[in-house]
Amino acid sequence: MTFVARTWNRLTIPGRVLLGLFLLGGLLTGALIALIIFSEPILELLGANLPLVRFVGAATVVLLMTIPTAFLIIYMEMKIIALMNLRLGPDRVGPFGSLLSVVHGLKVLMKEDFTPTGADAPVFTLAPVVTYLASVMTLLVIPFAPGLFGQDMNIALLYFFAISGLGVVGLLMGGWSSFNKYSLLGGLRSAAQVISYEVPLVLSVVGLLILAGTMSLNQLVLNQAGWFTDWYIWQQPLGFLIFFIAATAEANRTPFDLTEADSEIVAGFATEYSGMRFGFFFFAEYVNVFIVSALTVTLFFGGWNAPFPFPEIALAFDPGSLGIALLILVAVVPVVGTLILAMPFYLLRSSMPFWQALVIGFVLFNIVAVAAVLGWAFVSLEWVAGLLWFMLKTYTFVFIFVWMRGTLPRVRIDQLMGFAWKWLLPASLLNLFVTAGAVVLVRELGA
Amino acid sequence: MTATSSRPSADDPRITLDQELGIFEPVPPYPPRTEREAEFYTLGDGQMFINMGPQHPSTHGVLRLVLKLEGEQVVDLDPVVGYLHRGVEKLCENADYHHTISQVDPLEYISALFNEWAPVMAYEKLLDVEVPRRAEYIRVLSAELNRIASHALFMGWMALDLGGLTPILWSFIERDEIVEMLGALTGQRMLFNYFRIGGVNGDLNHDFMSRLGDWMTRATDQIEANLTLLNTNEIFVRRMRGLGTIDGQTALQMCWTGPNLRATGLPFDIRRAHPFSVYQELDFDIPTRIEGDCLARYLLRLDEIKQSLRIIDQCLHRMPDGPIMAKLPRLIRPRPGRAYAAVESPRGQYAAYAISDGTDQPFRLRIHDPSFIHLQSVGQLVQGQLIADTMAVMASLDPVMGGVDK
Amino acid sequence: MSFIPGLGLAKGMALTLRRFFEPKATIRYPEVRADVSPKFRGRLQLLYDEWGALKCETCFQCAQACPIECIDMGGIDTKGRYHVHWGPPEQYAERREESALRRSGRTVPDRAYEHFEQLDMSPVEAILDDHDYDPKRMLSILEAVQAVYGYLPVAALKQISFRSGAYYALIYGTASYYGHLRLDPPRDAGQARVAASARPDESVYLASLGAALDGRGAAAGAVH
Amino acid sequence: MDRVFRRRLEARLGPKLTGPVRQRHDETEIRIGAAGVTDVLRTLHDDPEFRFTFLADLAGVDTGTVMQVVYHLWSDVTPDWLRVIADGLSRDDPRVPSVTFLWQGAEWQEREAYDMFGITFEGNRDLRRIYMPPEYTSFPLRKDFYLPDDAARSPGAGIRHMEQVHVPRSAPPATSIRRIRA
Repeated sequence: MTFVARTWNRLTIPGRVLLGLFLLGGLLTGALIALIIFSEPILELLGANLPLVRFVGAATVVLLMTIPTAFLIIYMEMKIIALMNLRLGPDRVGPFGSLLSVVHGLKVLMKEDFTPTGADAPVFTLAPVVTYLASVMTLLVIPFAPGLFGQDMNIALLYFFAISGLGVVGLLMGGWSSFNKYSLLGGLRSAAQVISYEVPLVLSVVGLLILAGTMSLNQLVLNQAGWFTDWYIWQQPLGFLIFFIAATAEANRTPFDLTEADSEIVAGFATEYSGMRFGFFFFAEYVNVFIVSALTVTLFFGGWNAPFPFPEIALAFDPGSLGIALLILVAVVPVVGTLILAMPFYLLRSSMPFWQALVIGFVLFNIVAVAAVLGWAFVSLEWVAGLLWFMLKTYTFVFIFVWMRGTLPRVRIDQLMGFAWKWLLPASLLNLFVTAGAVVLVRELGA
Repeated sequence: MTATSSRPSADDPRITLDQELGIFEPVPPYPPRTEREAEFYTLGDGQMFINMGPQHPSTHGVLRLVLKLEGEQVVDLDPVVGYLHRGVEKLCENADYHHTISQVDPLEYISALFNEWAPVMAYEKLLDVEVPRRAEYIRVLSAELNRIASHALFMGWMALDLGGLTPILWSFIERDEIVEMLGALTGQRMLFNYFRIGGVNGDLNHDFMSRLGDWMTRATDQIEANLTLLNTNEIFVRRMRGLGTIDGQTALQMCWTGPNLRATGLPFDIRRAHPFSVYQELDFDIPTRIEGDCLARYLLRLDEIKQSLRIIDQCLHRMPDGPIMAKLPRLIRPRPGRAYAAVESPRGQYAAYAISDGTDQPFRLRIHDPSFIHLQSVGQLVQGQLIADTMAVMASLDPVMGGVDK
Repeated sequence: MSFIPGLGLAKGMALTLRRFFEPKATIRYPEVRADVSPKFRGRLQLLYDEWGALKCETCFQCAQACPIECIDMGGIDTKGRYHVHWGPPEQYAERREESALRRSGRTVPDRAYEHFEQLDMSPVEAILDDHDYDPKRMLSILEAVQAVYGYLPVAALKQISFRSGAYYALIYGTASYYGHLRLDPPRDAGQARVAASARPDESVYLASLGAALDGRGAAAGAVH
Repeated sequence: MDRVFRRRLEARLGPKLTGPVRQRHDETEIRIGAAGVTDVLRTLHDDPEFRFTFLADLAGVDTGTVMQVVYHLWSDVTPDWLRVIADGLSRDDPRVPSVTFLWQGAEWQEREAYDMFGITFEGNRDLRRIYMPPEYTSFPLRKDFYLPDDAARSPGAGIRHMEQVHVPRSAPPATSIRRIRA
């Protein structure tokens, strides 16, 4: 071992880099060879358990997806609220401060993970995990794009509500085990709030389910294909309103963020948490925002459907038919494109040296090329277009959530409960009955 | 006086470090000394104490509130103050008359000009000095600007304690403009040290006047625009209306003054009730409201901002020419006597009571702070309300702990 | 509140959305400096005149006037003889070492002077006791001390500062201001009731200086 | 200076006053003994001729020889501030009746005066220290408190010049107090 260490120490920096690259290349090559040799049995094994593979793959992807999603939403929240407050917000780390949330994440990782005296340590440790997993698992049933979903269950909506309801268990665990009265109050508040709002939340969707006749989210999205007038929002405006309000409360967002009302009960259930355990709570909150927005879009705004039937552009041109000319094109087009794009700058601005014009041309060419590839993907790959529409709609709702947080003060706990039971519940029941009556009426008249 | 118990207090650093870490209960470690303390620190069935502060996101400084709760409902409340006590009155007894002005400056640090004004007026009475009229007008002008800054900040705090993030930053922008302006006039942004015995420290300058003129043209619109965020907001209004209600007679009994008293319908304002400076020559109204709840206290301060703008406008139009300092020796030794002077600060009657013994240091300087008086009635106002309302009521009284703790 | 429920909320949302697009109030500090008015007093810097000389004359007036005693100054008097200090007394036990005391204007046992002036302090004590240790009566104290010693020895001034609590710089200023007070012994030493002891030879002086500079006396033995 | 008001005061409260009514600038000053506090303040508060409904300030004063409690009152019948001085409280055990029965808001001001001067207000339901910690044993605003008393046990003892006692060690304590002719 000392020999290896000594040899390593004697290397220069470029030598170390080269050696590392060399070793890495060797490893990868070996792995590739092994894969090719054993590809048949591996593929067979995977093919035999396809649903399981699909589930594990989807769970991994979804789990990995939550982190950048949370970062993005945290950044959006910091930046949008800052702009509404007439300040700039994050603007130092990365372009327009966009990496600040990443830095926050690293900071949270590096902080001391502290367990207070008197806390119930196992429960205290488990609570963030429960909350985080509950929100991550709900992502499995959300259809992001045609064919791009974890699992197409026929009871997807039921699964969604069941699992997202588990999140409150984590909050309650955290509040109870922290051995802090503020945490306890926060945990109890969240329990009361989530249980109250679960009722109108579910009831508001029942009307929609009667209309659609299915609980599969994928099927619901397919039902809304066509023009934007086919979206369920036009048939269920009251249902949407109730759903949106109740979902805000479910996600613990302003004006219903009583569980972590910092001016009253410090940070609620998260008062005693620090380090990555707090990070899990924090991430779960923002993943929840994404999930709630995604579900709203899926149920009422046509999911990944475009707002109008997109004209089919048949690509008559098949790049594969060019043969060897394709290779030549790949070699020639970047150079020619860069030159062509650089020309106007060089010719029209006499003060500009040629290399600067070349740089500008290269950058422009890259932009054009990326846009072209994306446009091609958008047109020819169905799931890219679907994903883009879905994300566009979802982040619109995320923006609305952040906007509300920037504007509204917090309601009081008794007003919150009163609102749920006295207004939302009757309204959702009314919505349900009216919808049911209308469906029966239409069916009778149609028959 | 001897300590009533051999058990030391939890505040003693020697003890907390040596003893094993335990759970901090707000119950004091000695037998109760008064009836009230005994009554408060006895828990009923299903009640618990919760310690709000001294480190808490929204206590407006280092204030500790011991809440006795029944669920989320506040049964009783015991404010514990003194964490910021600096003994300013004692320091003033050991300082030159001129030095005391900067000693009292950081008391109510949100509206520091009023802190200077009351002692300075008291000293002027002791010395029988007549302040030049231009100095008086400059004092009124700058003090009213400071009042607007203070009220603007109050608006933001109020919203922040109710969970609104945005208004505090908007009002800080508003306050920052005024404070920059006063910085151009006085030389400092927060603790001005501007009023001197017999006048003010510097005359109006171009920098100040141009900033003021620029701001005056858009102040009203800007403040009004900021207010639409909250004034018609259903959540805000529903939370504030009928909360922490007090009637005029009780408020008078609790020695309330300022906007808090005026929100109960009594038009008591030192500027009119016992006119000082040149307020008698100025034309302005005393806005009142009759409800006496948090919303009334909030809205009343907004009305006051408009009146302050009127006063500033008149000051600018009537500003006389002349000296800004009375002729006084550098070392002042007032003849023995007593003087009481009160000004209407943004929080109420801010008063100073000075006794001179003929030396160059005040024999006694008593500072009367309105926040101190208002804070003691929080307990009455929030009884039976929820925890969330404790903060709302606290915020609506607008206490500044620097002034409370002296 | 309006009659239409939610109108207030909508108004607020519209306002924040409008502010979203308005120009921002942030000053990006290191790149952009705030516009500070010429009267602003908060600059913590010493000013230089147009020839590059420091404008501060070390007159101690700012330190003397500072009500919260936050200005700490030190300097040599105009004849280059005595080091004068004016500044905030230190407040914490760990900073009560000699250097901290010296910086704060407190007197410290200064071994460099021990061999020069073996003064009998009992007259000073008696005079201070007569004057109630009152710094306000400093002039008469100093006059009385001069009447006893014939001049004002530095050790006596330090003793007065230590006993009465007045700053050494204040006492020194008083002593050097009045013409009839003198800091050097008069020509005929016979006037003094207590004369300064004979001047020791060079090595003793160096040893004591080394001891004083070392602070703990460890190097003193090495010199001997 | 409101001469009419002065005559009214003398006529109404004459026997209870322990000194002449003094007037300077916009202030009228009367002096009473500790025993008369309840009666005089109630008269001033309730009597339709006075109507002093507003207690502007309550302060303790240590003159070096005696303790005083000073009330400042406001009424709409006179343009003056009325200063009521409860005079002649002994420095060893100053006692004065509380005025919380008239103004409940005086409670904390009395607590403050108790904390700073050790004046006992009889009838105040919550007379404990308000600024200083509960185990503190002295009264900081008294004239015989030189800022060394309890602070002398702190690490910074004897360092700040204001903590120095400018007094001969042999002097009796009574001569060392800064005093005013009250």
